[in-house]
Amino acid sequence: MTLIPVEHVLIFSLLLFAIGLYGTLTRRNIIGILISIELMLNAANINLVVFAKTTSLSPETGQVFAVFVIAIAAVTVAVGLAIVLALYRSRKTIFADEVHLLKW
Amino acid sequence: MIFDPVFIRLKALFLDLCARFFPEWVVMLASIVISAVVILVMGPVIMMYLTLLERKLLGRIQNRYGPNRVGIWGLLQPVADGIKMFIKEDIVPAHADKIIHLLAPVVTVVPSLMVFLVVPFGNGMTAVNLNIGILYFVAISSITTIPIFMGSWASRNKFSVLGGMRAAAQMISYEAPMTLAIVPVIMASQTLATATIVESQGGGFGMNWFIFTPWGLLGFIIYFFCAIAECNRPPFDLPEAESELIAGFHTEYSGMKFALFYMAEYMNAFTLSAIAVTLFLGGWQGPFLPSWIWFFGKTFLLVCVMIWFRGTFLRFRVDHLMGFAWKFLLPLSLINILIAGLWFLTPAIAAWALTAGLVVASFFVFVKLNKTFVPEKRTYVLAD
Amino acid sequence: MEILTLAAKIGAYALMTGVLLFALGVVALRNLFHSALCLAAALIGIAGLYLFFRADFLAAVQILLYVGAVMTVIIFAIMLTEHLSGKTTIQHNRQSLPAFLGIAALVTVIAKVILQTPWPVTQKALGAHTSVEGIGTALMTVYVFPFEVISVVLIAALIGAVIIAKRENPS
Amino acid sequence: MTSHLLSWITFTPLIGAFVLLCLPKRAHDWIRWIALATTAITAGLVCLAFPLFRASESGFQLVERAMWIPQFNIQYLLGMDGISFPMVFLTALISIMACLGSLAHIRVKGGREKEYYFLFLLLETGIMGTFLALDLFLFYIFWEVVLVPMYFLIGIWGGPRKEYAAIKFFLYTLAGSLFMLLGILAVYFGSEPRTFDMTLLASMKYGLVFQKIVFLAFFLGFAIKVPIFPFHTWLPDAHVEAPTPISVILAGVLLKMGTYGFLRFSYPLFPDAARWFQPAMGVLAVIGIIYGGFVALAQTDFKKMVAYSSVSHMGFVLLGLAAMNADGFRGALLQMFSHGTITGGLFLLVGVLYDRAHTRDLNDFGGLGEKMPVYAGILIFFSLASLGLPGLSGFVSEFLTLLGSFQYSKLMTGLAAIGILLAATYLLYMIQRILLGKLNPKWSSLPDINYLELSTLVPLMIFILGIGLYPKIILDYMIPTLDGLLKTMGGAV
Amino acid sequence: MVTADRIFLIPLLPFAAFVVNILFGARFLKHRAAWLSILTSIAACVIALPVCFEVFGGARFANDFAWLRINDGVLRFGYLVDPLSASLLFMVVIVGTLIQIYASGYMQGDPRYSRFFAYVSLFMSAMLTLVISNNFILFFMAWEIMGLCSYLLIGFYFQKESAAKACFKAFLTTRLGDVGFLIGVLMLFLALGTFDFSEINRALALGDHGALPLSFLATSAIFIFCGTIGKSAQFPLHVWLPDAMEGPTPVSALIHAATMVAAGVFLVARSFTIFMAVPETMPVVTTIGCITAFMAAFIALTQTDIKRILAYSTISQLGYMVTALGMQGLGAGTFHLITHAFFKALLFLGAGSVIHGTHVQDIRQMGGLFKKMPHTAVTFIIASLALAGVPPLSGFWSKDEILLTAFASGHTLVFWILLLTAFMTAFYMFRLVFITFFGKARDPHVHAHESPAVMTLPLWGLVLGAVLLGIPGSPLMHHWFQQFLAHAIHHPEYHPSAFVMTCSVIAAVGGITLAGIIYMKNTHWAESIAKRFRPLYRLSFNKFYLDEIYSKFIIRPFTALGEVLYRFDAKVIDGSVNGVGAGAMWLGAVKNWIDKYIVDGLVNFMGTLTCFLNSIVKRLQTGFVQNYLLIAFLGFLAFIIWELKLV
Repeated sequence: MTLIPVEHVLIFSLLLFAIGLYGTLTRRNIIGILISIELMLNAANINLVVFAKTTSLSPETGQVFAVFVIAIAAVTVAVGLAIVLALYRSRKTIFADEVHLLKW
Repeated sequence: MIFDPVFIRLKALFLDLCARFFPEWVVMLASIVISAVVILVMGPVIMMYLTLLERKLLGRIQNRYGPNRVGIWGLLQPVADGIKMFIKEDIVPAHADKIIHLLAPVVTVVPSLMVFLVVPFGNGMTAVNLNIGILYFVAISSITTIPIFMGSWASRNKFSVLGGMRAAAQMISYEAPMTLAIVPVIMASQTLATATIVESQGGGFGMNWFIFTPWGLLGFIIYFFCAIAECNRPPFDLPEAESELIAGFHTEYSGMKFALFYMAEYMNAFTLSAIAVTLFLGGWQGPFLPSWIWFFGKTFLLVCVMIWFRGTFLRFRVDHLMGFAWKFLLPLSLINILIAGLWFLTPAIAAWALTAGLVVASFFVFVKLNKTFVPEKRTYVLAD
Repeated sequence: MEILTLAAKIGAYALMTGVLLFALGVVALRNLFHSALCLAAALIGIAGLYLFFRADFLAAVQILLYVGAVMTVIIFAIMLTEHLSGKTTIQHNRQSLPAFLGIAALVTVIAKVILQTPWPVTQKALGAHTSVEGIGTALMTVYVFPFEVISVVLIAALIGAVIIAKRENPS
Repeated sequence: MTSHLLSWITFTPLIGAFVLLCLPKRAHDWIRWIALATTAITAGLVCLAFPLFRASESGFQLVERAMWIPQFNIQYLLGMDGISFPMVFLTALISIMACLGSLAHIRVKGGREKEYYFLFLLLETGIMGTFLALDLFLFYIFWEVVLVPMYFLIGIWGGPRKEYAAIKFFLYTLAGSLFMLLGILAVYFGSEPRTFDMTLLASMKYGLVFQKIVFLAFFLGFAIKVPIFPFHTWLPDAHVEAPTPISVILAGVLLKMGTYGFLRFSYPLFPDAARWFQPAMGVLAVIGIIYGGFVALAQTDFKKMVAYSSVSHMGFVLLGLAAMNADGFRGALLQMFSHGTITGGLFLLVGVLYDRAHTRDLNDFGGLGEKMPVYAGILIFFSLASLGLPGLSGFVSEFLTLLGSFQYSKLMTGLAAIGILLAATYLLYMIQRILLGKLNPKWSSLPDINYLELSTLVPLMIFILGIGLYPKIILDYMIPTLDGLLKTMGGAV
Repeated sequence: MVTADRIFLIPLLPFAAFVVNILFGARFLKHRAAWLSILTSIAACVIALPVCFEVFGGARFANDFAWLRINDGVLRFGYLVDPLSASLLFMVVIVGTLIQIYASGYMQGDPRYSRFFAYVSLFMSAMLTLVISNNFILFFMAWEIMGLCSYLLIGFYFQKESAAKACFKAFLTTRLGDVGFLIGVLMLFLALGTFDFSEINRALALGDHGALPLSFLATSAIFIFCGTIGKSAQFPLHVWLPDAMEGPTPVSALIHAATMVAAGVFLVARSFTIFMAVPETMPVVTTIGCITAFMAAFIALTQTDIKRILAYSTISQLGYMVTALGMQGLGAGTFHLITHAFFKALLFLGAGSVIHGTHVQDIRQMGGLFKKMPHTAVTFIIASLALAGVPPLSGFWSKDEILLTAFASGHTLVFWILLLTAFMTAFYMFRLVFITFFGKARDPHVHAHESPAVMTLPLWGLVLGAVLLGIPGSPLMHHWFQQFLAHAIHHPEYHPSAFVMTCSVIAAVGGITLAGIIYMKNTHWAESIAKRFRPLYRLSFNKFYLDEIYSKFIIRPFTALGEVLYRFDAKVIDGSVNGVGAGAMWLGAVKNWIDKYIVDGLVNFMGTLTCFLNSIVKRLQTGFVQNYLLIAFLGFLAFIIWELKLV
């Protein structure tokens, strides 16, 4: 951390987040969306670690929350993929814009 | 013991030599490079002679000699095999995803080699004494699934995909009990660093191994089963079951790419055994002999056990395989953590009686419970 | 030592660049399998960054959970849902442009904020390895409640995923 | 565990019920054994209370107090004293027996066991809570919780007119408890500071008119549950239509909730009104005793006869309560306990016979004493206990009741004594019609009582005999509390 | 605390036999059940007889333990062996043991053999408890359990419809008296504040009647006497005893002749001090006893069932005793009670032996049995002589005491009635003897044989008692027995009178002679006498029509009342409940209409309005997740731009 300015890391994580968000908003494949969400979560994790290292908080705090985030990510993926599989089995598609029964 | 630190002395000697001529950073770099080179050399060599060992042992088990033509006792057989692999044609299927097909075997070897970093080969002979050593091992070995996927997917072959998926399912399943089986050891030694774990098993002629405790024994059994499954060796070799899937995920590989897969597999077998030794069998601890002899001795003993299993056991059925992991090993490993906790909370003699009883009881309870979950017997009617 | 420091610095920036490139690959590649592999690579890169930040434990967890478990499951799902030949259909939907514009605006705004903020740099823990004991203690004392909640959530998700993904009985 | 013993007692059945919910429908054996184990564990917890309960003290013990809804000063307040302890014990005992009875009976009826045992355990929680709650609001909630499972248990697993009986039971008791709710609210708004806490309310003084009105409201709620004479018509229907184990619970425990309510709430809260209503209660009691006896005499349906005998016997409880002296209270509380065991046993016996013969028509039987000697012996035992044979618990309680009521009114006691005679008449008449005489050849292949059914009856017999021979063992638990109650009512002990 | 004491064992031993027999008898003991009962009985004898003799020598035993807290006092259970209970104890253990030995032979081969002995043991236990109990509650408990045993044993052959009816009747009738008894005891408690005999005696001896008026005590005494009326089969409630003969004969001997029915008399003797305290109750007792004695004897004249004759004889003799007690003749009554127990038990056992030998009960089918059953016949005749009051047998002395009491205390009318009864007693007993044992065999189907030794030996044992037991109360021993009792409870005594003795002897011998003339010599006279006095004959033969009267005026109204009340319950009370329900349903229907057309109309309008609005707003709903996400994101973007004041 002494090596790199905090701003650079933050910009990096911002870009990572932006890329992930773009993927989330534009990928048609639901698995693709899930993957992109993982990117966003990772960007947030990086920030958590970095902030914990540079502010007056104890350095464990950031990592603990990062661990929580990782656990939640695992949950998201597990449930999300289960839904995808169920969807694929019943509708033979995993494109988000082809699953639009819930509209007017 | 004069032979014990022989390798360390050698390295120190060399580094001292460097320090006289080069700046500090070069010495550090050299230190790293030496370790790396040793590992890079040792890995393939070990792999080569493991294959020979396996073929010889299997031969003995099956009442034949095994390779004995090339070199004395067939000692040069692995070299011959290597040469054959190098000069073989590299076939890539037409529809394959070429880049990934190429990348897969390469990526496979990397984690297998990386694991060597934290293996304590002897007293002070750990390449990098990471303070998260054992976690590092678990993490790195969990990467192994990705290259298998890559290889299977890129081959565009039904057998490959099936094998890959089986491999992934199996490795994820067995990783859970394996990790949990390690936990009591960490509780006992209160560290994640591999070298420290080994040190904590010293004392009493260096025979204070964790396997000599009830939870250690149970943990070792669980770990060892999982280890065999992790490196896809019989009786857990579903992903590459010849009779069902030809060769599983590496069906479409040949030549040097195939050799890499092969190498990764054998190195995994070795490192998993080495970690088992580190965790449960006291690592390099032992009386009289140099530490590294103890270490390699124990490790090869475990490898031999693996080979012995291969020669003896039948292959699992898929559902049994998963059931074994989730219904037997996983709960047992969870209970083992509890038992280990009891061990540390109760005074010594009571702890022995209590935990030993609990281990035996829980083992048989789960054996019994799993019996009831076995699907009803099928009756096969022979065709007229 | 400066050389080593410099090397590390360069390595860090290279890692960041690599991660960003792989991330772009994740969203841009048409082949989902490739993007998944890109993601794995990006994640490993991030684990490397964690190592750089002296967060060893987190790095190990990142690899163990993300690469070892999450990615495997994702790839598993990809292999189950894609046909073997792979689809050549359009992989991005029609709102790419508004999304891109919005995100550009977001990046601009936040980058501005980042650059304008005077970030405090405390010297206390810099460079020190975060001890595994410290994390364990934090998990078991201060954060024990969220820790337990996470456990429950994991169990619930596990069961839920199994039930959702299970094929309905024909009966 | 012991610091929250009463909560555990109350909610263990509920935990068991939810465990049952998680089981698959077809795991019949598991469902049965878990239900049985739950009742057994509950009983074990009740037994745990024995060493903790100091019998020589009169106040509430093992009290658990927590603020529940602070806005209205509603508390989660549980406590046990010499009045509720026997009732809790009786509940635990009867629940086990009823559960054992269900093992045989509901299997015969077939199906839906999961729901059955779930409701059964829910019912037990409700009853336990009713007996242990000291906060009026909490009491009311438990009181209502009892109704719902009972409604379904009668309405689903009952006899041919089960819907009618279930609805009648439900609406009737609900109507009564609505009056009670009004009474509770009146007490709440009449207290200063406003509270539902029984222990605080008992120490407050109310005007006589207010007392009378509220006493009447409580009286309606409790009287319907007991049931007291003009409000009793739900009882024969509900008993006859309910499945055997539920009849056992209904007669064995549920009826006691009403009289328990008098002892726990009506008397300590409104002692002056209670004295004012004393003659009326006495008269209703005597009418109930004689009327129930006469109507039981006219029955041809075994179960209905037992049901009306309950009306008669609960009249004795009310008579003891109306006496408002030490012997009367002791007799009443002991009669509550002994009637629970005796009538519970009688209903189980009805069930045993009905499961075999599929009829309950008394005139249809005859001479079964020859075919079913063990059954005959047990039936005679319970009948004798019911008619107050000395040496069995019914005698002690009726004797004490009469002793108490005699000090209050000789005429009422004399009339009540006719009730004893009537009890002997209808019970012996029943025995004569079922067991004695020539064997109806239709029943020549009836098997005798089996071990499962025996296991439901023998413990009850042990209690009946034990209390009858040496009543001091249980009375020692009751007396300090009852004396304390009498003292708060201003009477001499 | 209870101190362990051998006297507690006296009732507990038979009780143990009961428990073992009832639980294990049928399956494990079988015919050995009798031995258990007999052995415990003998053991009770072994304990009780020394105790009795110690009491005869002047000792007194008492012990108790707390049983129940009543009011602010404690009810203590225990025993009290004073002269009165000792004499009864003496009689009960001996007669009970002998009868059980007899029964082990008589009941041989019965499928419910062990059950029988279980009941008998329970009865013995209860009777012994009753005799030595020290308070009214324990007394009452034992009293009731005896009633239960009586019920069970009368209904022992419950397959017979008549037995089933008889046991029902017996239990209910006695219970009617018991309820009175219980009320009496409660009243006594209210008056004196105790149930304990000794305390009651002490209080009354001091002239302390409690807070309540003396009339209250008198009422209580009358209510207690109700118990006697029920149990001892006195006049209005005597109807159950003849029917009770449906039970096995040893039971009739033990329960319905020697012990249980005598318990009623014992009750009066026990509460004698109460009656003495309120002498105005005495005439009631005397009257009831007198009526009973005469009426039963009169009925017995014409009965033909051997056991029924004996049953009426028992009632008659119980009436005798009650009369004696009513005339303050405690010694006379109790004395007769004990002697009567022996010879009446003997008579019943003899009758049982006859029934066992001939398998018939109607005396008209018997005849000439003397030769075939010599032991039975001789013992039976000795007992009949004792009952008839022929000197020097025990019956003479005790009956003479009663007559003397009546004569000396000035109850002249009572004296003559009793004398007439004595005459009738002699007559009907010897009518029975002559018809049964003498003359020719009347029924060719009856093949009589003597009973086994296990049955005849107890007969001889009882003969000993019937002959000798008169001595202690006779002038020969200076009325030792009466004086012995008077130690405990004071009562008047009279000097023996030659006139009374002569009258008594004349009545007895006259009755026997008349019976001999009618039934031995001129058998056709019986017919013609019956014709001549037809109304009287029919009155006697039909037992004064009491059963019919009870049935018509008591039982039928009772059951009818039950029916009526049940119909009232179903129609009126339940009807009103259902009526309320129906009313509520009608109100519901009205409200339903309002709901449907007024309230619902409003609701429907609201629905239509909502639909219309919906058609406009629904366009936002694209069903496309990422679209929503994008919009959310843009919203968020706008928000932070606004929040950071960038615009």
